[in-house]
Amino acid sequence: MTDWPILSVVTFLPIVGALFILVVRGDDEVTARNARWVALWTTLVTFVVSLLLLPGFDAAAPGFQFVEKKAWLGELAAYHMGVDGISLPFVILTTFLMPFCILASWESVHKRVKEYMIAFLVLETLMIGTFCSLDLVLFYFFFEGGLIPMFLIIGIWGGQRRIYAAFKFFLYTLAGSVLMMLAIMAMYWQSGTTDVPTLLTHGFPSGMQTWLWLAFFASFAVKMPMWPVHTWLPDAHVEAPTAGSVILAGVLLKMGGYGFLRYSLPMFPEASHYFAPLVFTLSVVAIIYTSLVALVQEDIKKLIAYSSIAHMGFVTMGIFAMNEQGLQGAMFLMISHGFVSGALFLCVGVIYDRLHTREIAAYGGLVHRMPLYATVLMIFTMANVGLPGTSGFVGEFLTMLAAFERNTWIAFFAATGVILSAGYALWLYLRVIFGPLEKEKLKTMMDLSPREIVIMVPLVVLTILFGIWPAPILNMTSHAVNAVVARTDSVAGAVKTALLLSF
Amino acid sequence: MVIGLSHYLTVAAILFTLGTLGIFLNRKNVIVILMSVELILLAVNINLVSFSAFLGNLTGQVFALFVLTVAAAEAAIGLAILVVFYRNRGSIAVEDINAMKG
Amino acid sequence: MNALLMDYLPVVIFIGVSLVIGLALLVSPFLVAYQNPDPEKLSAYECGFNAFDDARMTFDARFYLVAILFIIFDLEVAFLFPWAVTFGGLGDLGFWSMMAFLGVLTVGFIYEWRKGALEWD
Amino acid sequence: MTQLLPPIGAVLPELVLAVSAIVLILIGAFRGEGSANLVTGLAIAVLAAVGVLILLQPAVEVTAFNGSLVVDAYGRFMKLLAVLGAVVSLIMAVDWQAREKQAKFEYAVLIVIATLGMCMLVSAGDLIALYLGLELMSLSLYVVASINRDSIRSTEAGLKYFVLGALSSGMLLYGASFIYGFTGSVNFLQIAAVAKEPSPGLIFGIVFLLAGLCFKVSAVPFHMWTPDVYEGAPTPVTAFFASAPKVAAMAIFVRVVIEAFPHVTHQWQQIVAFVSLASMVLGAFAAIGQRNIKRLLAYSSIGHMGFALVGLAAGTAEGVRGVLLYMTIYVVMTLGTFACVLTMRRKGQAVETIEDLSGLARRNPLMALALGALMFSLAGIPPLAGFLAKYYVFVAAIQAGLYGLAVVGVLASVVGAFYYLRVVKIMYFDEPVEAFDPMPTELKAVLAVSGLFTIFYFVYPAPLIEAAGAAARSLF
Amino acid sequence: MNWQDTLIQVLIILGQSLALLVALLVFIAFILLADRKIWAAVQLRRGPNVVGPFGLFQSFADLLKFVLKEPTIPAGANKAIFLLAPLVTCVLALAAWAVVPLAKGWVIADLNVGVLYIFAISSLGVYGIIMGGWASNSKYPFLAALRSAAQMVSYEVSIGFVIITVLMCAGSLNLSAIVEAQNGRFGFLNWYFLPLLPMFVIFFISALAETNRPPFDLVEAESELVAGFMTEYGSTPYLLFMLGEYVAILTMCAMATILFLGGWLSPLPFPPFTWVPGLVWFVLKLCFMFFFFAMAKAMVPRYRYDQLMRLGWKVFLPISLVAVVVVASVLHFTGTAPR
Repeated sequence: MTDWPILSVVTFLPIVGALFILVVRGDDEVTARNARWVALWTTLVTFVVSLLLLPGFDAAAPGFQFVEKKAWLGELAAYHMGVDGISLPFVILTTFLMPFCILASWESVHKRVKEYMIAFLVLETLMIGTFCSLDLVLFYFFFEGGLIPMFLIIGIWGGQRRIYAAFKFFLYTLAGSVLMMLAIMAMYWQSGTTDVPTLLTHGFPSGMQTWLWLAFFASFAVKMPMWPVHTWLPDAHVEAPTAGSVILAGVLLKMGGYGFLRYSLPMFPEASHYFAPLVFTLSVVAIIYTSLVALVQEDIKKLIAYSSIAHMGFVTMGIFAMNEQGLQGAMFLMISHGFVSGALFLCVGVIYDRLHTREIAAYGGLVHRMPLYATVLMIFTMANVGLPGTSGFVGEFLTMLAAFERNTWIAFFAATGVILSAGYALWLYLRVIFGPLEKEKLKTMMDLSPREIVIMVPLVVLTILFGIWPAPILNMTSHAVNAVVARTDSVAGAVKTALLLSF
Repeated sequence: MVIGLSHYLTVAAILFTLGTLGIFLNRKNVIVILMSVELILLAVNINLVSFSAFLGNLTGQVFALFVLTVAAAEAAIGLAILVVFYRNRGSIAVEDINAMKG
Repeated sequence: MNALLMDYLPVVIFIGVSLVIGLALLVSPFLVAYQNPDPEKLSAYECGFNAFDDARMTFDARFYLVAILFIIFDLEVAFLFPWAVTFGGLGDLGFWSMMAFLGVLTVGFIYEWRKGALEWD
Repeated sequence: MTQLLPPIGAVLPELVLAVSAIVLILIGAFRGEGSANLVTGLAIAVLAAVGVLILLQPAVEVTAFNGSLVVDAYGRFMKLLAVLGAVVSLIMAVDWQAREKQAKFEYAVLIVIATLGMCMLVSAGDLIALYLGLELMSLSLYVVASINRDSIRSTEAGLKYFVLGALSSGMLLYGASFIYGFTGSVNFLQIAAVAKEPSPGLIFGIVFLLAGLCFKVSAVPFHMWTPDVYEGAPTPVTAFFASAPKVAAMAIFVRVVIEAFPHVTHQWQQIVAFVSLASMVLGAFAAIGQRNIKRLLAYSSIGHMGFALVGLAAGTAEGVRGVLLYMTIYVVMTLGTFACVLTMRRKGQAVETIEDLSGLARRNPLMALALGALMFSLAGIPPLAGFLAKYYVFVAAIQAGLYGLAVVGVLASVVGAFYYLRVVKIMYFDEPVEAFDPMPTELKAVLAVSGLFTIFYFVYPAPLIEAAGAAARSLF
Repeated sequence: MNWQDTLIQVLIILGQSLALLVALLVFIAFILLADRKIWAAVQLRRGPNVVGPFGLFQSFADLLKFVLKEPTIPAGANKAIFLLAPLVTCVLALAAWAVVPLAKGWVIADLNVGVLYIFAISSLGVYGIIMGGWASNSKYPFLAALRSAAQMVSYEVSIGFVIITVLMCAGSLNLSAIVEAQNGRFGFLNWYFLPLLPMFVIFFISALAETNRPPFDLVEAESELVAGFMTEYGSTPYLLFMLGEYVAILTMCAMATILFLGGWLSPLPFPPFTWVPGLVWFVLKLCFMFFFFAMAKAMVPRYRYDQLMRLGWKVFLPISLVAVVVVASVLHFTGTAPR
C-alpha cells in the first residue's frame, strides 16, 4: 500500500495538465500542437498511475480502499475518496479511454484545440472524481460538474445542430440531478451526514426511501439514459465530436448505472424492491423500442446511440434483478459497452473524418478499399450484438440470466431485444461495408492510418480478451457486488418478515 | 365623542392608503407622486406620535422627528432628480417615463 | 390633552376674527363697487401688448435649488429650536453633538458655495 | 446617559467613513472639477482602510448608543462584504469615468456615504437606526443612479428608483410605526421580549416592514424597479447597486426578523418563503427573454435574492449561515460579471446586448473563460462557488422542512440555467464579432480574482464557512 | 368646565381679538401715513396733507377708494386661488399677532412655543405670494412671485439662526418669557440688542428682505416690475396684499422689539419710567423700529437680485451660522446659559 493519496493524484492529474495547457502561449499552430501532446501525455500518465491502483487493490477486502478523508465543507461534507470493486473498474475505464479520445481528435479537431484539450482534461478529472468520491456532496460536485465541459464540447466542436443538442443535454441532465441534490440534502437532514460508507448502512425510513429513490432515479435515469427520458442522447451523440461521443457513451452513461449500484440499491433497498417492476418495465420498453428505432436510423451515430440506450436497458434490468448475476452482468456490460461503444464511435469517426457525413446511405462496399477497417468494425459490431467470444456477450448473458430468475417474461422480451440488436447492427454493417463500391468519393478512401491502428488495436484486444476471459473484471467486482446484494436481500427479507408479522 | 387611539390610526391609515393609491393610480404628474410620498410619511408620523402619546413614551416622537428630517432630505433629492429628468426629457408626465421597457 | 387644546383656542378664535375681517374687505367691492368688465380689461398685463405666449412657462431651475436649500436649512433651524431652548441643561454631550451637526451642515454649505449653487448672475 | 457615548473602537469604521466623507467633500469642493481622480483614489483608500478596521475589530459583541448600534460577528461579516462591494465597484468606476468623461468627485463621496449608511444599517439595533441607515444609503443611491445628469436613461433610472424607493421607505416606516405601537419599543431585543404572541397589529407591522425591506433587496413582488434601474443607471453604478446595497439590505432583513421576531417565526416565515419563492421563479422566467445584459443581470439578481431568502425562510442559524455565504459568493460573482459588462465597449462606445458577446471566446479567451465560469456559477453548477452557495441555503431549507420551497427553488435554478447557458453559448458557440476595446488593468484584476474565486472556491471553503457560521451564531 | 363657562371664555377671547385687530389695523393706517410722511420728509416733500389735518385721514380715504374700485379678475386666472391668495397673505400676517405680548399678560394666546408659531406663520406667507403670482396667469406676476418667494425663504434662514441665538440666551420659546429674561437691573443695557448687536443688525436687514421692503423691494418695484406678483390685482384684493405686507412689517418690528429691545420693559428700570404702562413702551419701541424701516426705504438704493441673493446666502447665512456657534460656545464655556 502506498501512503500518498493516489486517488487524488489520479483525479486531479488531468487538471494539472489542463492548467499547463492554459498557460502555454504562442501562435495557434504551435499551441495546438503543444496542447495535443500535453493532453496525450497527461492522459497517458494518468492511465499509468491509475493502473498502480490495481496491484494495491484487494478485491476480497470489504469496504473501500485507498481511502482519503479530509475536512472540506465544515460539518456538511468531507473530502472523502475511496474505491471498491464497483468503482475501480470505472476509474480504469475512464483513464483508459481518455488517451483514445485525445488521439481520435488529433486531426479531426482543428479549431480551438487548446480549449478542446482543456475541456477534455477537466472532464476526465470530474469523471474520475465521480467514481472515487465517497461523500454525496462531493459526488454531486463531480457528477454535475461534468456537464460544463461536455456542454462546451458538444456546443463548440459539434455538428450542425450542436447548440440545440448541447442545451438539451445540459438542461435534461441538470433537471434530473437537482432533484438528486434535494434528496442528498434530505438525507443529510435525516442522517446527519453525507458520508457514503455511513449512509450505506444507515437505513432510511421506508416512506422517505420512496421519495429519495425517486429523486435519485430522476437523475440517474436521465443520465443512463432510460426510456422515456433518453431523447437527449441521440441528439448529443449525433452532434458531439467523435471523442465526445466516445466519452459520452463510454463513461458518462455509466454514471447512471454506477449511481444505481452505489446509491439507489444499498441506500434505499426497500424502495428499490418496490420500484423494481417499474424499472423492469422501462428497461424492457427501452430495449425493444430503441432497438426498433435503431433499425430505421439513417445516421450511423444515431443508430449507435439508440443501441447504447438499448444496452443500458440491459444494465438497468440487471441491476434491478438484484441478484449476483444481475449486478455482475450489469457491471460487466457497462465496462464492456464502455470500450465497445467507444470503439464504435471511433470507427464512425474514422470514416467521418474522410467523408464528413454519417449517413448510412452515403457508404457501401468499404470492404474493397478498407479491409482493415472492415475487420475492426466487424469485431466491434459483433461485440455490440453480444456474440459469444466477445466481451459484449458476457454481460448480456449474465443480465438475461438474472432477469430470468426474477421474471421469465422480462427475460423473454429482453431476448427479443438481443435479436433486434443483431438485426440493426448487422444490417448497418452490411450497408456500410459490403455491397458494390459505387460511390465516387468512396473510391479514394484510405484504410486505417497508423495512428488509427494504434487506437484500434488495444480496443480489439480487450474486446476479445474479456470475451473469452472475463474473470479479471468479475473477480474485481464480485465482492463488492455481493455486499450490495446481501444488503438488499437482508432488507427484502426483513420487509417480508415485517409483512408476515403484521398479518 | 372621545377621540382615542383608533381614530388617529384610522386617519393615518386613510392617509397612507391615499398616498399609496396616489402613487399607483396617478397617471399625470410626477410631482403628485412626490406629494403622495409625503402623505405616506405624514401618515407614519401621525401613527408614531399617537402611539407615543398613547404609550406615554417619547421614543415615537423622537422617531417622528427623524422621519421629518429624512423626509425633507428625501423631498429635496427627489425634486432635484425630477428637475434633472425634466431638463433631459422635457416632461414630467408619468407616461413619459418610458425610456426603458421590458 | 384638553389643556393643550385650550391653549390654542385663542389662536383659533383670533385667526377666525381676522379671517372675517379679511373676507369682509375682500367681498365689499363686489357688493358696492361699479363693475363693467370687458376683454381688454380682463387680459393679462404685458406692457400693453397682447400676451406673447403662455404664462405657464418654464423657469430657472435655480428657484428649485433655493427651495431645496431652504428646506434643508430650515429643517436645521427646526432642530436647533428645541436644542437652543434646553441648551443650559444639555451639558457637554448636547453641545458637542450640535456642534458636530452644525459642522456637517457647514460642510454641505461650503460644498454648495464652491459648486456655485449660490451664484445668481 | 453614560451609555450614550459609544466605545470608540466599536464605531470606528463608521466614524472613519463619516469623517472621510466630509473631508473628501471639502477636498473636492476646494480643488474643483479636476479632483475626481484624487478623491476617488482617496475614497478607495478609505474604504479599504475601513475594511481592515472591521477585520481588526475584536471578536466581541458590543452595543453602542443605548443599543441603537450592535457590533457583532454578524455585523462585521456583512459590513466587510458591503465595504468590499463598495470598494471594488468604485475601483471599477475609475476607468469608466475617464472614458465617458463623467469624472465627478461626488460619485466617490456618495459611495462613501452610502457605505456609511450600509454600515449603520447592518449594525442597526433598533428601528430608528435601521431607518436612518437605510435612508442614508438610499438617498445616496438615488443620486448615484442619476449621476449622469445629461442622460435620459440615467435620470429616469434615478427617478424610478427614487419614487419606488421612497414608497418602500414609507411602507417600511408604516410597518415600523405599528411595531413600535404594539410593542412599545423600537429596540429589536426589547421588541423580541414583548412580542411573544402574534397580534394583528404586530403582524400588520411586520408585513409592512418586510414589504419595505423586500423593495430594498429587490424581491418579488417589489422588484419592479430593478430591471429599469439596472439598465438605466451607468454601468459602474449598476455594479455597485448589484453588490453592496443588496448585502446591506439583506443583512438588516435577516437581523430584523431573527432578532426582533424570534417568537413569531411562523408569521414572517410564511412571508419570506412566499417572497423567496416568487423571486426565484420570476427571476428565472423573466430573464429568459432579455437581450440587454444589464437587464438580464437585474432579473438574475432578483432570482438570487430569492435564493438567499430561502436560507432566511428556514429561520435557523444554518439558514442564516447559508444567507451569509450566499451573499458573499453572490457579491463576488456579481462584481466579476460587471467587470465584464464594463469591458463591453467598442470604439469607446458602450454596448449592452448579450449578442455583443458573440464569439468572445475567440477574441478574448481568458475573459470568456472567466465570464463563462461566472455564468455557470450563477446558474449554480458544481464545482463552482455558486453551487455551494445554493447548497447551503437549500440544506437549511430542507432541515426546516420547507420541501416545497426547496423543490421549486431547484427547478427555478434549472430554468435559470437556461439563460446563463445562453450567454455561454453566445460567447463560445457563435461567430465572433468585432473585438472590444482593451480591458483596463483594474477590471482585469477584478475579473481575475472573481473568476479564480468562483472556480477554486471549492478547494478550500472552510475559512469562509467558519466565519459565516460564527457570524450567524452571533445572531441567535 | 361646563359649557357656559366655555362660552363666556370664548366671548372674552373674541372681544380681545377684535379689540387687538381693530387697534392693529387703525395703527397700521397711521403707520402707513407715517411711512409716506417720513419718505416725503427725506425727499423734502410734504407727503399726504390734504385729507384731514396733516393728512391724518389719508389712509382711511385710501381704504374707501379701494373698496369702491372695480374688482377685476383676469380672464385666464384661476378665480378661487386668485381671490384666496390675498386673503391668505393678510390673514396669516394678522394671525401672527395672536401670540405677541403687548405688555405683561397682554397677549391673546400665551403659547409656550410662541417664537415657533410666529416663525411658522410667517413662513406660510410665501404661499399667498406664490398663489397670487400663479393664479394671475400672467408672466410678470408669476416670475415676480417666484423671485419673491426665493427671496423670502433665503432670508428666513438667517432670521431663524438669529432667533436661535436669542433663544439660547433666553432659554424659552415663550415670547413673554423672552421679554422677562431681558429684565434686569441695568434696564436697556440688559436687553439682548447689546450682547447680540450683530444679530440685531442681521435681523433688521433680513426683516427688510423678508417683508419685501426697500431696499429689497425689487420684486414689487412699481416702476420697473409693475408691482410684481400683484400686477393683476386691484381693489381690495390688492389692499389685502398691502395690508398683509404692512402687518408683516409690524410683526417684524414687534419681533425685533421682543427679541432684542426688551418688549414692554422700561428702558430705565426705575420710576418714573416704570410707572409708564408697558404697552406704551412697547408701542414706542415698535414705532422706533418702524422708523428705521421707513428710513431704510427712503435712503438706501435698491439692490440687484443677484446682490440680494448673495447677501442672503453668502453673507448673512454664514455669519449667523458662526454666530450661533459663538454664542453657544460662550454660553457653554462660561456656564452662563439659562437652565
